[in-house]
Amino acid sequence: MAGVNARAKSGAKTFRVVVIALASVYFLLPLVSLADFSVRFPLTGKVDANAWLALIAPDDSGRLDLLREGLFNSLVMAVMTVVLAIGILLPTMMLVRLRLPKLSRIVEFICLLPLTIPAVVLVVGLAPIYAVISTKILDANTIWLAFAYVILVLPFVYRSLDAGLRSIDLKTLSETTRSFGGSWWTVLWRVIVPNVRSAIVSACFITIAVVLGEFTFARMLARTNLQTSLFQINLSDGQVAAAVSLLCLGLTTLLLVALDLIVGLGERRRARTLAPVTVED
Amino acid sequence: MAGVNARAKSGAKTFRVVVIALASVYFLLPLVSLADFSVRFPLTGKVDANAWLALIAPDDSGRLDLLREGLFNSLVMAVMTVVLAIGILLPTMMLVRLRLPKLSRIVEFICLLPLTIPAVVLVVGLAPIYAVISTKILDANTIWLAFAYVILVLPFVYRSLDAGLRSIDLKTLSETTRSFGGSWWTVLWRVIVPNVRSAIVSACFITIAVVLGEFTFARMLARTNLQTSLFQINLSDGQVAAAVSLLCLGLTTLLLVALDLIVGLGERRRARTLAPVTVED
Amino acid sequence: MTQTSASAGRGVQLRNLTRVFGSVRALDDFSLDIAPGELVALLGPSGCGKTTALRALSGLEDVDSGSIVVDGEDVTAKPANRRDMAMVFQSYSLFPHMTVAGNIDFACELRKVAGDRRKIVAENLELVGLGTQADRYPHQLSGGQQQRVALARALAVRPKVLLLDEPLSALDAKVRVQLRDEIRRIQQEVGITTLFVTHDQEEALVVADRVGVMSSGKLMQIGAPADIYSRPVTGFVADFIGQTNKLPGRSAGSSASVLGQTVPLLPGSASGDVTVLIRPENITLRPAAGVAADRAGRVQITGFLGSHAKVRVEVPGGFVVAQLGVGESSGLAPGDEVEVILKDVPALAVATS
Amino acid sequence: MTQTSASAGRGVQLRNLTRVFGSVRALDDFSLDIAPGELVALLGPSGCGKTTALRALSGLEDVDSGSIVVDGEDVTAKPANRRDMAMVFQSYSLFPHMTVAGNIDFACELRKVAGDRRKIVAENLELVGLGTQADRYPHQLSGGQQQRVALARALAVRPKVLLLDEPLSALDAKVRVQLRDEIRRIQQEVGITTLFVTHDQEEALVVADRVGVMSSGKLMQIGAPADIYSRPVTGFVADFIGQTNKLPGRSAGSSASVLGQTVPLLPGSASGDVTVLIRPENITLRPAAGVAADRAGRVQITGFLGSHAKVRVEVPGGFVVAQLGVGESSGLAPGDEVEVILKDVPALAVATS
Repeated sequence: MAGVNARAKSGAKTFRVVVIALASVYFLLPLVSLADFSVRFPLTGKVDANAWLALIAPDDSGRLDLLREGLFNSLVMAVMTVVLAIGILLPTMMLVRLRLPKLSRIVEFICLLPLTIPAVVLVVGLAPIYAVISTKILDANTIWLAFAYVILVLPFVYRSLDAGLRSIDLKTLSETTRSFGGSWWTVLWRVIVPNVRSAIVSACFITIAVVLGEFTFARMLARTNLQTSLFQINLSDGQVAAAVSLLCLGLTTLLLVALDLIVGLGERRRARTLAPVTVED
Repeated sequence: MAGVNARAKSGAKTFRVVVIALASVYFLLPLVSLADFSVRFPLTGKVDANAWLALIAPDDSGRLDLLREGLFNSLVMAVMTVVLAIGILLPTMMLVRLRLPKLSRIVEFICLLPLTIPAVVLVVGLAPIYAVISTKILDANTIWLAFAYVILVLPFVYRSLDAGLRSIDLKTLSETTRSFGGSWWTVLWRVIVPNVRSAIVSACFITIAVVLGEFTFARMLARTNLQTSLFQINLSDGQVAAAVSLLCLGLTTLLLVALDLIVGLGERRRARTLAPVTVED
Repeated sequence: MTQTSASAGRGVQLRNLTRVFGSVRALDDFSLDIAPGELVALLGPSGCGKTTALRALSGLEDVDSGSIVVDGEDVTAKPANRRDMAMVFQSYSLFPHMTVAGNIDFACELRKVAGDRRKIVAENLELVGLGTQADRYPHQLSGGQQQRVALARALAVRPKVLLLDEPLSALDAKVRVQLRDEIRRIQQEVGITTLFVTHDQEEALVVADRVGVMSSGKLMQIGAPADIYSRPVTGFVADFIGQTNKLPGRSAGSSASVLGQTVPLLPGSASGDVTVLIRPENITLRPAAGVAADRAGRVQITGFLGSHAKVRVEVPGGFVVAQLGVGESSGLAPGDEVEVILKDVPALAVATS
Repeated sequence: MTQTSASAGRGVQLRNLTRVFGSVRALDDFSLDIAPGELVALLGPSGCGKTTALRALSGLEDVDSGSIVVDGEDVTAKPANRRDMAMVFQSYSLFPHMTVAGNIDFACELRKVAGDRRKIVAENLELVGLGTQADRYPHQLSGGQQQRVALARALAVRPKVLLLDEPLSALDAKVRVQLRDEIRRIQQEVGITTLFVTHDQEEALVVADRVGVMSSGKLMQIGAPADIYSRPVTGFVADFIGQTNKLPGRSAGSSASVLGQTVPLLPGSASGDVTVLIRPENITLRPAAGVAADRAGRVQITGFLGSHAKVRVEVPGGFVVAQLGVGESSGLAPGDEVEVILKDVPALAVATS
């Protein structure tokens, strides 16, 4: 009778192969083409690594300065965006869930809206505001772009925190803390934050990934961040651009794998927590 | 003692106002600026509606043809993208949930990956493939861009279907159907699809919204869709561009509100289904 | 156990509480007194307002009108974190990121409990029989153990009132029975004033000094378990607590004729054509053929329940369920003819609807 | 009911089934015969393999070895949709987008049931007492009603075997009791071979012709409810079915001395120093001061349960729980001295661990 089971297992294996094949076609093929393009000399088809070498050993120190400025700006903005986005969203989501559940659909809608607005439209809308910010309120420093990036990452941060808050019994935990005499501050810092830590970490990662990869806003508002500086350096050389793109993609993927592992760990721990109650006591 | 309750209510009201204010600052201000820019003559500050009138009554019939072509292409691609994305994803997700739950994290990861890859990077990767498609496999017709759009909408379709499948007891429903003699085909078409209809509708809406709003791919691969044709028409006139952007944003928002209403209805119906069992029988 | 005894014995008065959610009156002029050290169980179907009453007392829910007095002090306007109570919830409410000992210690820290906290933690874990589990995390415990820890945590802060919100509902039947006995034992040992909310009538009867039955935000009846069970004042209470047979009868003042027999009636019974509510254990069956038609029945189903058996008997115009000892029921099989005999125990008669 | 009777009475043989998940043997050489028309309940703690056994019979779960024979035909290799069985699940498995009638009709369509489907739908809804609800949607019904519809749907396709996978677990206590009686009535009326899986011992005892107790993928004991309850063959079975007191004693062949009294032992009991398992209803209490020390006790807690009461009594070296009638228990209060009397009912003695 072993065959009964073996048959099901071989079906599962076939399906697994199909899924992996599908993933390959959709994601690996473009990457392979990109890699190929970055090392193949366009006209002759000769293969060399010049584009990659140019990245490691740039021949012009002025270029490096620009890159350094872009990287610094991007990192500062990443930190600002993380602090602003999570600082605004976590308390808001907590209060909405606990006190104003009717508003939760509105908050979700607002937070997810930026996903569906083309970046170009957002930039056009933000341009006049940044004109005012640059001249009247703050200055033309690139880092104020972080305010725009908060809008850009809102959907991702929302979804991450949403998943985290869903995985705990927010209401019972906060009511328990309250009933033992804890203030709202205690609820937030000593009970909720430690229990959605993996969601917060994953929100941070995705925010950092988005901010480090952002190009459209900075370019259209004429600011210098990592991507625009790379772009400027390599405007003249498509192959170097391809190499840089691959590098960025690689870094982003690394970040995401790290995120996935962290969230996976958190979920596994939680799964044990929610394991069914057995009879033995 | 009415005050006890009234105090809590006024707190809730204050918070509601804060949320709405926050939403306004983040979303309405850019829009208002955009609207202002579209009607105010840049140098003199005089207000006129010329940019908007240009949209309604274009003075050049060649322009209209281009717009018509772009709109047609975008609509065809929207339909293709919907069919491809849902046709691939729904059966895959069903089978993963029922038979290969271990793969579900991988599938989720693959489906969400496009969210975090900047569109520019995707395009650079896809460009060589489209070069091959245009010359060797199919032709240079714009509509083959739909294959790329499937990647673009994958995360949204995934999330929509994921929410839909989560809201039903997929395992029990399919096992029930199987135990009464139904084939897998019956399970899919007669049991699952009717019960995740609102999720499918919402996946369609978001796909359509994304495809109709897509600009970067089409522009960088030099194809004509709705957005690129609009762009080309109005390249010369920033005010008209602002007006078009507002129009697109308005249409997208309408679509999203419709989506929200449909999903909301579905959830409300489901909420009744899952209402707690009471003692009266 | 000296440290916990210190907190015992505060009286609670809920006075004319009203709470309206939309069109639902969750509490409708609800009043309840709990004596110092007493355990009162509130019982009722879902939506009857029992949980709202408990949450109003805890401060987690506001009331529209009425007052709440604990230990002589009006706490109606105090927020939840300053009411000095402790609650055990239906869902496991332990902090997942803290150990068992950490949970109790954290609660003591919040409530600023004086004394050696390590000793308090150890004593209270001992009290619920989990002395050896101090360093485990909640997810390493079974559901029953988690609720024990929640109980220990609630007792450790020496609250004026202990609030139990369906603490056993999420547990397996066997564990539920064990833990409810434990709760009763600990509550009597510590002597703490306790409000226990449940929808399980057996739980309420076993655990409480007094049981209050609620419906639509009102208290229908409150009294000692045996009183509530054997002398219900309304059909709703009789029906909700325990099983009843509803038999048509004719009331003549203090007694009624039912199935050709005379049954004494409880005070407050209706008169005229009535429905008489008779408990299964107040019916006996005697195997007999050819008895008077109005007391003859035919066995439909017998159900063995371990220590006793229930037998469903077809009688003219319906059926009755009788509860018998195992010995009495062993000879009966479906189809047997029996004589249905009503014991001489007072029953409630309600107007036939 | 002619249409449903047609499907009654197919025998089932499960032979040496084994199913391994990772390191867990969910079924370990498991064999079970179900006679035509019989209702067998499989009972056990979670993870004992009872649900795996049912799913193996339904075809929704594969087995690693062993064979499944239904009505003389080996169906081991048949997929679930061709096994001609019908199942009622724990979670409400009605198709949410179809009415009650639509659900039943759809099942009949899939199973290609011959005859007037409108009539079949109506008859089966009538059978479960929901004749008037045909046009409602599942979400408009209570949990109990949904499970009734699921039952009607399962019966409508006239399966060879009816499979019930904890059909009552998600329901409220009151509804659970009602519906289990209903299931028993309908199963006897239709006469269909049925396998019922549950973790609730009372449910199994009431509903089944025979009860099988499982542990770790093995069948520990199978027999009529009264047999299983009063003549368990292992301590596990005695403990899992009903409550037991575990009292130290000394066995002398066919009887043992416990609490200074002699208790007859069941066959298969251990000898020497043993633990004797005695049911609460086989212990009585008599208020008395100054009795022999080895049978004297002190009341700790009394718990009123409506039709009976449970009393926990401290005895030398532990405590016993006695189940008394309401009359017998009413005079007892915590602290009273009593004489603990063991009834002359055979008990199981197991080796003291």
